[in-house]
Amino acid sequence: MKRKTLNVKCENARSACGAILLIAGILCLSDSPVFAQTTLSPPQDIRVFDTPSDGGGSLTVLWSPAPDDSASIRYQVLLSEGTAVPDPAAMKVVAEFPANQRYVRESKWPWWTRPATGDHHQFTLRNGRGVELKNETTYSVTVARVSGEDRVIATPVQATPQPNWLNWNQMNNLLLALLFGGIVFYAISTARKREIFLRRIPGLDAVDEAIGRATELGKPILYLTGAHDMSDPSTIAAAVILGRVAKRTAAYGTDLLVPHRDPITMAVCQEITKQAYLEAGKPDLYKDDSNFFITSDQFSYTAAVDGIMLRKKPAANFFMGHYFAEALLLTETGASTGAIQIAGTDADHQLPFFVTTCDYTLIGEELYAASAYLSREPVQVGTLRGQDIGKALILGVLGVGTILATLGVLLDMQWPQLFLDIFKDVK
Amino acid sequence: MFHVARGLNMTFAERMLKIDRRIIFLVIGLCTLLPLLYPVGLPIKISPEVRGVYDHIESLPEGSVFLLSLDFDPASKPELHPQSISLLRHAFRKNLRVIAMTLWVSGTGMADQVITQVAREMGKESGKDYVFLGWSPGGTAVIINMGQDLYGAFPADYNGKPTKGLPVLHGVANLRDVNYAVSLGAGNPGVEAWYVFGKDKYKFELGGGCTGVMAPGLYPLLRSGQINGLIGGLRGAAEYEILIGQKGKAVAGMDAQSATHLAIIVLVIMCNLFYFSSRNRARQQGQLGA
Amino acid sequence: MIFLRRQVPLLITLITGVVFAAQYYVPHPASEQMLTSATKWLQIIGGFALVLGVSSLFHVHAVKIRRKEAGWGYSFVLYVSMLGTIAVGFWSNGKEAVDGASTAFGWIYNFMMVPLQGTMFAILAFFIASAAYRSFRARSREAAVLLIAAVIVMMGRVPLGEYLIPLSGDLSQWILNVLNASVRRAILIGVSLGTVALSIKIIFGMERSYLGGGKE
Amino acid sequence: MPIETIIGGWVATGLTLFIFTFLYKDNPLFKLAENLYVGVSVGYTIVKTYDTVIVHLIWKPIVENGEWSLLIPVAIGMLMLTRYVPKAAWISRYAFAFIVGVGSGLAIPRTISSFILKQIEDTVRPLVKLVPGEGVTFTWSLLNPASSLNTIIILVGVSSVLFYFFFSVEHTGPGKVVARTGILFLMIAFGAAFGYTVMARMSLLIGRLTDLIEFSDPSYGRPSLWLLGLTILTLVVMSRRSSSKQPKEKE
Repeated sequence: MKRKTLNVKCENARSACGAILLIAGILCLSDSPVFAQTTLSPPQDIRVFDTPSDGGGSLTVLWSPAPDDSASIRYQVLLSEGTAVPDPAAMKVVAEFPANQRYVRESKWPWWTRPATGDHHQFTLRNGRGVELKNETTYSVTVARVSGEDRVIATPVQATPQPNWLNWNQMNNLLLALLFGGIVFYAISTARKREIFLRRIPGLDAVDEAIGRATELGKPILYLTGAHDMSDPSTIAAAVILGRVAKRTAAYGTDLLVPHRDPITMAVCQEITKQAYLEAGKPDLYKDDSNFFITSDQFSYTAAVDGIMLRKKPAANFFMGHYFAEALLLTETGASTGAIQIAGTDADHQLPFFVTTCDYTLIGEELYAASAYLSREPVQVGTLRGQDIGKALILGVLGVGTILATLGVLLDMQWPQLFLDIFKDVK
Repeated sequence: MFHVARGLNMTFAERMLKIDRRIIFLVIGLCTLLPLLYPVGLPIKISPEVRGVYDHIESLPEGSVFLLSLDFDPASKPELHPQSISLLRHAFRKNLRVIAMTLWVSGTGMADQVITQVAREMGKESGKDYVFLGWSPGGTAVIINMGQDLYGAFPADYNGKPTKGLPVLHGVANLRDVNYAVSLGAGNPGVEAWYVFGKDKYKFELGGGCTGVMAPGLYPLLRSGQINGLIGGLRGAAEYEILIGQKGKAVAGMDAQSATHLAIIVLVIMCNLFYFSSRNRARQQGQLGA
Repeated sequence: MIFLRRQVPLLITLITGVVFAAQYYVPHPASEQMLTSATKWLQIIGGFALVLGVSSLFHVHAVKIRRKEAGWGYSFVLYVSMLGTIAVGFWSNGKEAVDGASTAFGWIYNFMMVPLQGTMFAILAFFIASAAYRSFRARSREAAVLLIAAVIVMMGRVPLGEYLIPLSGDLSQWILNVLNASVRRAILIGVSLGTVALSIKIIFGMERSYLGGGKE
Repeated sequence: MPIETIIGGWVATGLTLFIFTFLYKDNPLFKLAENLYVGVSVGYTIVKTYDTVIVHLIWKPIVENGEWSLLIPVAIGMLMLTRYVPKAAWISRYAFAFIVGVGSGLAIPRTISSFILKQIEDTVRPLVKLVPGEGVTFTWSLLNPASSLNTIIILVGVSSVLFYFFFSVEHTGPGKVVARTGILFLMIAFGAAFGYTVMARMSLLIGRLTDLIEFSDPSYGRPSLWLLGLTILTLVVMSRRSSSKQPKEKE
């Protein structure tokens, strides 16, 4: 739809070009004094059209560069409402700039929407700031060349600004969104059909080790699920990993302490723990109060958990899920009691503290990966796989793109841009 | 993890490693307090990140529209309050039209205070030279809504005056008409949100200021030009105070920063010395035992 | 009933999600108008969401006081301070200051909320120092790298560090600008892929934990 | 100095000190201040939300400009509150479905453009530069982030860290080297963040101490000094009492 109107306009512009030449000739002939004084030629091949891919109220003017364009010569863009232009010289000057400026190559068009080669002059008129451009109203636009006192004006060209229904410049964005969406769906459906390989997360070995040590020492294990509620992926991951930890503590007969700051998360975790003890064949060891609610206030909760750490001296502390400023208060106290500490969080601001104060840390996405690895749920595993493919694609683009960009400089060629433009954010 | 030596066998290094943390608390408290009472005034170098913001404001012609979003709460006051004071002083000195606002509800009172205070000091008038829009809920939705229609997002300013028709907002319909925006962010919504939901579509130039916690995470945006400058933490604030030639609380705090940072570095080095000496001892004992 | 309870919400998510994702690619004023209205609505709904968050707190402490649970006195303090603030706030018309003069609401803000919140986080200054002393050990190559980078940045960010070792300033600039930026960029890309994947799953109904509770 | 400012100084000093007592140990003074903090900040949020949402975003536009369409978001907001009626709680899902739907829809294209495309665009750079007059050059400067050397370092960092977060590929052979490079880069970034955060946290402490120093001024009646003594005394008394009550528990 959009393309069509564009083409129509281009044709209009082209037929107009012939007229410009003709009129320019006539102008020169009729105005013999000007002709005698200067060789200043009017702007050639003027094309005016509705700026594509925008919300309206804008027109774009294009014209060919002249061989003698320089800073001493200036271009003026002239505008008037309506189709009839009795006197082009009386049109309103809406812009004026040196003739060696405003090229298509300076604008941000990607190659698939670029209306002319890079060496053409380009100016975009916009509604506002002294220019009024109404949608669905026809305007006459032309360009004048000025050198000192001399001014030659090309024949005005008509165009109508209008709002567009699609921003073609952002098609790469849409394409990538669809492509990535497709990849995720494909990966999830594959995961439903067959097992997808996930590498073993080293942190999970550390979990087993820590529980073993707690058993040896006869001390309890402390497990925290983070600050968010059950609707957050980090809390879900923490709950899944709790299932695994509970299974181990059940098998070894180690005490498990899970203080909570959200009642719903607590209820869910109770179910998970119970299930784990059942699966481990030790339902008699399960205690309902191993999951308990403290408070939802950040610092009261922290103070209470710190107290538990100091009094009960757990042999292992697990910090899974999302944490805020309380992270350091918790892990620092935990470290002071000599416990093995294992953390897993997607809170990137707190990661440095977990990494320094804990013996093992699942960094960012590793938390989700660990949970997918344990749960084997197709949607989780498939999403992880889909993201891996997405990352692989991006890695490929980075590699190929850098090589092409370097080649482009080395061999002074333009074609690598065809590839690079696809991965640019252009609007 | 190394609990080989216990009780009587504890060496000096091990005992030092297990020192009561309240002693460290005391050291840090003193390192902060003393330089505040007896400042030294060490010179502060200007970094290119901070200069980016300063230079851009310097380049703006008089009457340009400058939007300052104070997206922080009292918890980040020591870092971002001095930044906002310096930025406002600079903007007012350049006679820019200032639009101030906040996306953090608990920062509203502080934001109002700082802008009223600086405006009074610079002899600026509310409604004519500046406007404080206050707070509105919705976070990122507020940014998009301002980008579409500023008067829809904030029908009235903080004092309840209708925003439509205020002289300071003349010719400003939405974020597209803003020349420069700076978000002083302590978290989310903050600088990132202003890029993703603001500049990405509405094309104003954007600068950032943030707490030290946020700063390292904003460097990719700085590198890619998504923000044209970054004032990071108290150090950034101190640099800005020096750039505009009005030293304030940030510069005053830098001596204390120097002292505490050095104290922590010394602590880290000591920790590792003790750690290695006790580990070596443990190893030797292990070898003797075997 | 299942249709109303389960399918309709999923349908709403699907439609709004697709429409507002597509809106980005449509510059037409009609589409922009839709975005304007929707974001204004979100602002208003955001207000109600705050009420929701606050009221759960209300509830938890009310239960504590009623049952006289351990530490219910603190819950009582919380209630009194909250109701007091609300009363004073309405009395001051929700303004901290009128023409630069502080109101009673502004007094509570300045002399209670600001110091309380500020100090709450200032405690961390002590803990970060103690963590640096007690756990910042070069136990492995990775830990050693982290430690060195941290020390360099700490040196380079303060005037005294730059004064003692002039190189530290440039070095910390380089670490932040190049090494740190590249890692943050990779994390950003990874997290963004995750965000997009999650959003797509939500829109197409594969992720529905936001509807609350896995059980019907 | 106005009397309310002096009282304010005393209150602020007292609350600041109460919270700092947490450094000694968790105690009733800290708990009191903490609950006060939660109460005040919640109350503050309620007042602000009412003033902004009900008055300025709903009431005034409807009454003064007749924007009746705003009743739609009000209705959606009301739906959220059905959460408290167990039988009708499912209706609140409509509201959440709307918010989450719009949020997800808005996020997808914007995240791709700001955090994926923009970041790729800035990472993919030519490794050599064409300098007019000198021809193709490779720049070695470490201090210029845009130099060729740094371009390579950034490329290596981004790629290796991205690879580290691959979960469906085993990290063996050359992959192991890449993943290890990735983890080293990660550790450097964490170190930098730790270093920077030290500054952030110290700033907060500086801010609080600056206030305490200000309040130790005679014009306020030196609340900092008086209250510091009082707080310490209270702590001593309390720890005496608790230790005489529970002689066994000494932590």
